[in-house]
Amino acid sequence: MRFRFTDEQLELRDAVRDLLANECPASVVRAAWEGDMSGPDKVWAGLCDMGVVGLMATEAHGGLGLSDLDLTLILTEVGRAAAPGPLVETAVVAVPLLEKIGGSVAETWVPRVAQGESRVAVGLPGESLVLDASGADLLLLWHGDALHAVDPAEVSITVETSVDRSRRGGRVAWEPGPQPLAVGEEGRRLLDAALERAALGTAAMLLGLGRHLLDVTVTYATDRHQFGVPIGSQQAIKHKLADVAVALAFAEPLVHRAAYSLARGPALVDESARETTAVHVSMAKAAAGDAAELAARHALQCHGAIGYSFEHDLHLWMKRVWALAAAYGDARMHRERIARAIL
Amino acid sequence: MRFRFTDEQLELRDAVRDLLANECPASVVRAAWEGDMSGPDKVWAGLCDMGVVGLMATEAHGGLGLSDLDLTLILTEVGRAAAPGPLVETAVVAVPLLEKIGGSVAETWVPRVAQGESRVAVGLPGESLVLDASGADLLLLWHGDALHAVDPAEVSITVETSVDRSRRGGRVAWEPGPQPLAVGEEGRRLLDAALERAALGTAAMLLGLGRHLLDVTVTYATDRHQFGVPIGSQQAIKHKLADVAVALAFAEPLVHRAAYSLARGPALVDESARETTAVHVSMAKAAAGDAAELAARHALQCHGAIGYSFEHDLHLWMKRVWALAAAYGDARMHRERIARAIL
Amino acid sequence: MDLEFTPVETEFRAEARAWLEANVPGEPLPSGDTREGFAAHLEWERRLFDAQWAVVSWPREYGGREATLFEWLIFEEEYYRAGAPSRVTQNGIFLLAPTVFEFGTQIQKDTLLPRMAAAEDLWCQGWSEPDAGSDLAGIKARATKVDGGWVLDGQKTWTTRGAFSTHLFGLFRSDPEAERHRGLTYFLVPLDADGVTVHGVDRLDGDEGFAEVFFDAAFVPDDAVLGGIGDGWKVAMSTTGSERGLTLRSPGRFIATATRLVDLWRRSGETAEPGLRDDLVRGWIDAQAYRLFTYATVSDMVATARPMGVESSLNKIFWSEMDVALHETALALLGADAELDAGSPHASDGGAWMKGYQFALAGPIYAGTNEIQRNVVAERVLGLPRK
Amino acid sequence: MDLEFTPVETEFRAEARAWLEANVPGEPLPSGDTREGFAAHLEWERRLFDAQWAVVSWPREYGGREATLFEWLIFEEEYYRAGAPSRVTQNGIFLLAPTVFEFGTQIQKDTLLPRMAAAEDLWCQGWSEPDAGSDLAGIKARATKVDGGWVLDGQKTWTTRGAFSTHLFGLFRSDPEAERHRGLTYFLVPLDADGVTVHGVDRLDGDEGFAEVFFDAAFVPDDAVLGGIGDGWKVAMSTTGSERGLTLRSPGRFIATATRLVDLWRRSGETAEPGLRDDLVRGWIDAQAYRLFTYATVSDMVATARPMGVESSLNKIFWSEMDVALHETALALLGADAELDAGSPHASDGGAWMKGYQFALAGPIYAGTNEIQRNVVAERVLGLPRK
Repeated sequence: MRFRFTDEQLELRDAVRDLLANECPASVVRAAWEGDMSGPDKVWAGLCDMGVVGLMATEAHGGLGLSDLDLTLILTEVGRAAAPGPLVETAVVAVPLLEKIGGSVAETWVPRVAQGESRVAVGLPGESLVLDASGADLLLLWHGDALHAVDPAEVSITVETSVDRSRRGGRVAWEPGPQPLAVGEEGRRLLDAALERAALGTAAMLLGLGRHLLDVTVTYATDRHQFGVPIGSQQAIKHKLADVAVALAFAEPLVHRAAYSLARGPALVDESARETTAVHVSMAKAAAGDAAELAARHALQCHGAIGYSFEHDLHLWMKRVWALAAAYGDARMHRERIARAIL
Repeated sequence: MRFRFTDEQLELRDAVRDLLANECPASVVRAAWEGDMSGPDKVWAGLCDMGVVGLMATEAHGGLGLSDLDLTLILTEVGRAAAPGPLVETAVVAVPLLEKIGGSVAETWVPRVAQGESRVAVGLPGESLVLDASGADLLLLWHGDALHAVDPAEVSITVETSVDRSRRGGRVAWEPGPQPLAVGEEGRRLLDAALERAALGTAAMLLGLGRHLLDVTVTYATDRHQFGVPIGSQQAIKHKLADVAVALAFAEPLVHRAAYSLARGPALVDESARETTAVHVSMAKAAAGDAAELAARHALQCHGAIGYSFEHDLHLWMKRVWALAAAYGDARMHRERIARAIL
Repeated sequence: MDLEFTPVETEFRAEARAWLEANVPGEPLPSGDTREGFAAHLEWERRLFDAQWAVVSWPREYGGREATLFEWLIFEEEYYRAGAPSRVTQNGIFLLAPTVFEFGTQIQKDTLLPRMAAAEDLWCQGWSEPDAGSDLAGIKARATKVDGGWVLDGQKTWTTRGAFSTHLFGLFRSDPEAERHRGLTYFLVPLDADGVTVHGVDRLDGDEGFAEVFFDAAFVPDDAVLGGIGDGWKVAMSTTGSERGLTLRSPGRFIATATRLVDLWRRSGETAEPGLRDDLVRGWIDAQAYRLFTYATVSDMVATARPMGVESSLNKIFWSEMDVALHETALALLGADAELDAGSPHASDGGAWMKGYQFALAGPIYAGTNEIQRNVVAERVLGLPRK
Repeated sequence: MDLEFTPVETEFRAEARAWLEANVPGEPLPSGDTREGFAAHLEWERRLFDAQWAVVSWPREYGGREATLFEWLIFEEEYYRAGAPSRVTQNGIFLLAPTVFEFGTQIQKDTLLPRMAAAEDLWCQGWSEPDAGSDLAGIKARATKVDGGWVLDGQKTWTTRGAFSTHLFGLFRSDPEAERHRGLTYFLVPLDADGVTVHGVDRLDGDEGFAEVFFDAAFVPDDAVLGGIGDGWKVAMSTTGSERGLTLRSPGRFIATATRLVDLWRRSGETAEPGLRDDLVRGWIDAQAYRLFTYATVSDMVATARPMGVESSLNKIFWSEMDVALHETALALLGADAELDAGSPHASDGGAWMKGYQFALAGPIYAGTNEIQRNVVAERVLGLPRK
């Protein structure tokens, strides 16, 4: 029993954090809102160079051959920086999906995606939009249980506007072709795995978003004076931020545990033998989503009017939280899924 | 439109408050825990003398011929004093029930109950115990839709122990006799009215319990010093008690509005035309129960260890809250009833 | 107690409903906190005024109907029920006007109120400064007495709709020696005066709803003072009381939101998680409770001829947190689609819930943060010791 | 990361489970916080000790098994899973013993620990005083140096199971000139010493679980001091850390509660309101999260050979509020029957949920109120400024 990351995993995380600290300040996120993707593209290239996008690809396809477990700390860093881009959909969902399908599809696309030469977009049922559908070289789309690789030339996209303008995407209209990549039971299994991975990857991002919101609010509450004292010396502020710290602290191990479960299977046998990987993922997404939403709510309240202005960066993180907490199943949907499993 | 009690109603309330301040200090409640009912009996006699027990009886039967609306402020005072005894079951449920049945049953029992010469116990479906079943001269019991007047000699009582030891009662085993007071549609209507009245009367009591808990906690937090200051000068304490004040303030008009609805019909036509008396009662019970439970929770937390001791009176009020918040439908049950009405 | 509306009240409601049904635009106007939306809202305001619905509770001479408090509540219920446009004049008619009625000279009343009612003058509030938010007594903007008037210097911020307004009411420090609440004076300032610069600031939701207003030796005449010189705090607090209390957030608003939420449930409820049902009913009950609390307060004010009291702080906490909760429930019902903003082809109700959520989040912050309000409730309602 | 238990750990779990299944009383013992219940619990403690399960993590020479931290967690999981009796020795073995291991002399260790493990000495905690609750530094009980020892005067209160214990560990002011945290010394006091009077106090739930302890010129010898003279605060804080953190509320306890709650749902769930389903899952997730948080903490402590850190305050807030929430959900499931107390013929699970609820309500109060803990998290974990 050792519920702790290895030093190598922590070092990779630190390297990603350094990259993002340099390449992805808030101004890059803000520029993406205005459609300037030069910053995010540079970040993406950096992540490709470090092997992050292809982290779960096999070494034969230019990847690192690592797992969800290795990726989870990195996703939290990406969330902390609010870096724009479909990293969950690409590195966590598409790459292992393509690897699982194998054959020429994997050989063609995985190396290019891992190196950042091609972009892939993924449409999962139930989501409000297909992220970065417009710039993709390949679309992975589901039609019932059937997974299709779709040529962007064959779809029409209705652009949707997310409250987080750095999330670009839309609804995709398309006709399923004659040769799906997977159907029936196999297609269903791939879809389930894709949904679990998308939820878990998003949960890991939410942790990082919540951490950032807590950190900047602590700084603001220390600096901002009212009534002759720092507002952060008042219990009302202290206790709100303590609640955020507690929520994040107890969401984190659920995310790490779910990552392990996806990578290696459930393990950790005990009293609660009702546990499955699906339950682990749902616990992680529910807890991380709630914790990040609490962080956003209290961050805004503690900032007051300045946090309510567009010029301040706070809303960039808050809106990402709102979008991601709702994506791939919100907290209630995941708790209901757990209820069906354990009750 | 005038959502305000009359001066007469307020004066009657004040008179009851004075009676209880004199006759029902905490020591009387505590004595009732030990089985000494001399204090509560004296309070009951006083309430009878003031016409409270027979308030809803017709004047012909020695009552005041008044309504739920007139009684609601009084019940809140009884709650504030945590006076033991089945006032809701007697004055709010049994008296109007017997009046509605009329005839010789009403003529026989209502005057004696109103004057305190006889005691009546009421068993409503779904409740955990028939309050004061053992000392009753008459039991009003339901069997399906049928209402029966039952002789205490013909029942066997299994005494139950409430967490609030001043609530004495048990389960009653009995055989329905051949002559129910009401059956079928009429019985059903009487039962519904009895349940609404029991819930609303209990909601009014909960308001008073909550007020008392808030008041004593404000006093304690003002007097108790830690770290060289009154604990009530700390925001953590202030904000908890402010939350209680808000919850009680907004539960109160719901209780008064439901009392009006029971006494005179729904009225107050507006956008929310889905409203019925049942919805009004459920709003009142849900809000008053939640507010009183919040008051109890924060009262204990603000008192700390001293409030956790048996010698301190706080628990007498808290346990009454726990019992009454669960009686005649807890907050969730009532909200679910509203959901069925409005969704 | 009498919960029947009188025949006069019922007639008033019917008249309001009929006019609103005939006149409220079929399509929602663009946001009143954007430039093009503001113009459309101004047009609407003038239509309201022409039909004598702009300021129903005011005297007829200033454009009102001398409506009772209950009639005003009824009008507001009908207004929100009809989905009528938000009032871009509200800072003037709901926050400044009560203060003018209480503290203004006859000349100020006659000059200011009709133009305000007709939306000819558009007022914004100048309370906050960069270092004076929750701690309003930290105001630094100065007023210096000169011959025939005053010279204003300093900065106001978070001024709602300041960029679209013509006038500002605000507090300035007229006695530089005095500290905290003392030595402040309440001024009425035309924004086109020399030395006044207005700089629009975008809000969280992207609308230019805020402004910073800079004063650089701006001259105003003596009659720009409302109330006594140095009495600014007392005068302002009367306005703040009404901001927190009855007038800013009328119950009709939340009854309408709760009703829309029930409609949303009916459209999406089958797929909703069962726990949301309980949340929805909580919010619905809260809206009813808020209405009834207001009715009880108004009944008491009418019966005892008293003004709004400390219940305004209880009120502010309650409505602002209810408003957030109602929108949270709506967004949870929308699930993944919640993120779709106004302008999204598939946004439910045109993205109104996400927009409304962002607006609701301001509630616990402005008009005195809820942390301050809880202090006020604890100290002034409950009597707990001050720090 | 490796979430498989090792063969040694699995074997340890199996051994514990087998012994507990064979030995845990079929009927629950009467409450250990009543006189007759305490005696029955003592018997159980001695059975645990005889089978070497009383203090699994201690050295063998003191009656332990030298279990690793993970084995200790496993033992606790099995202990609660088996529904074994609550530990009336816990204040000694979980709060005092870690301090003795850290600060005690060899003689103190050899004298105190075996008797504590065997439940021959029964220890209670003497922290609180009437005027020193949350503000522990307000301690007034005095220790005056005399020849060969100390004379103790003053009063301790809210001493859990004090009426049934044989010894008390507590803080006394040994330097009357020093203020607040300084000049305190940690003493070990036999309750049968001359001048010591113990007065039992009933708790909220009616059990005599509390005591007041009065010291009237009670003499203790020099070796009754644990740690250095005047170092009492530092020594006590090490104990307080473990009270808040790992040892007092082991995850197995809440996993067991959550499991019982799921069972209760299955028995009553069809009639339960739909919203309760979500509450139940929240509580269940929290229990899992608490276990995993503890596993992560222990993994880190093992890997870096560090002691428990500030996470103990995060821990205390989390478990105490989770415990209340789990019981609230259970009581809501019971509906009107929730009020039926232990001893009621129709009480569900023998009234255990109502009893447990009352016990849970103490959690946010003792071992440093959660208000204090939130200050600690804000200041020491987050670095927010002190008042």
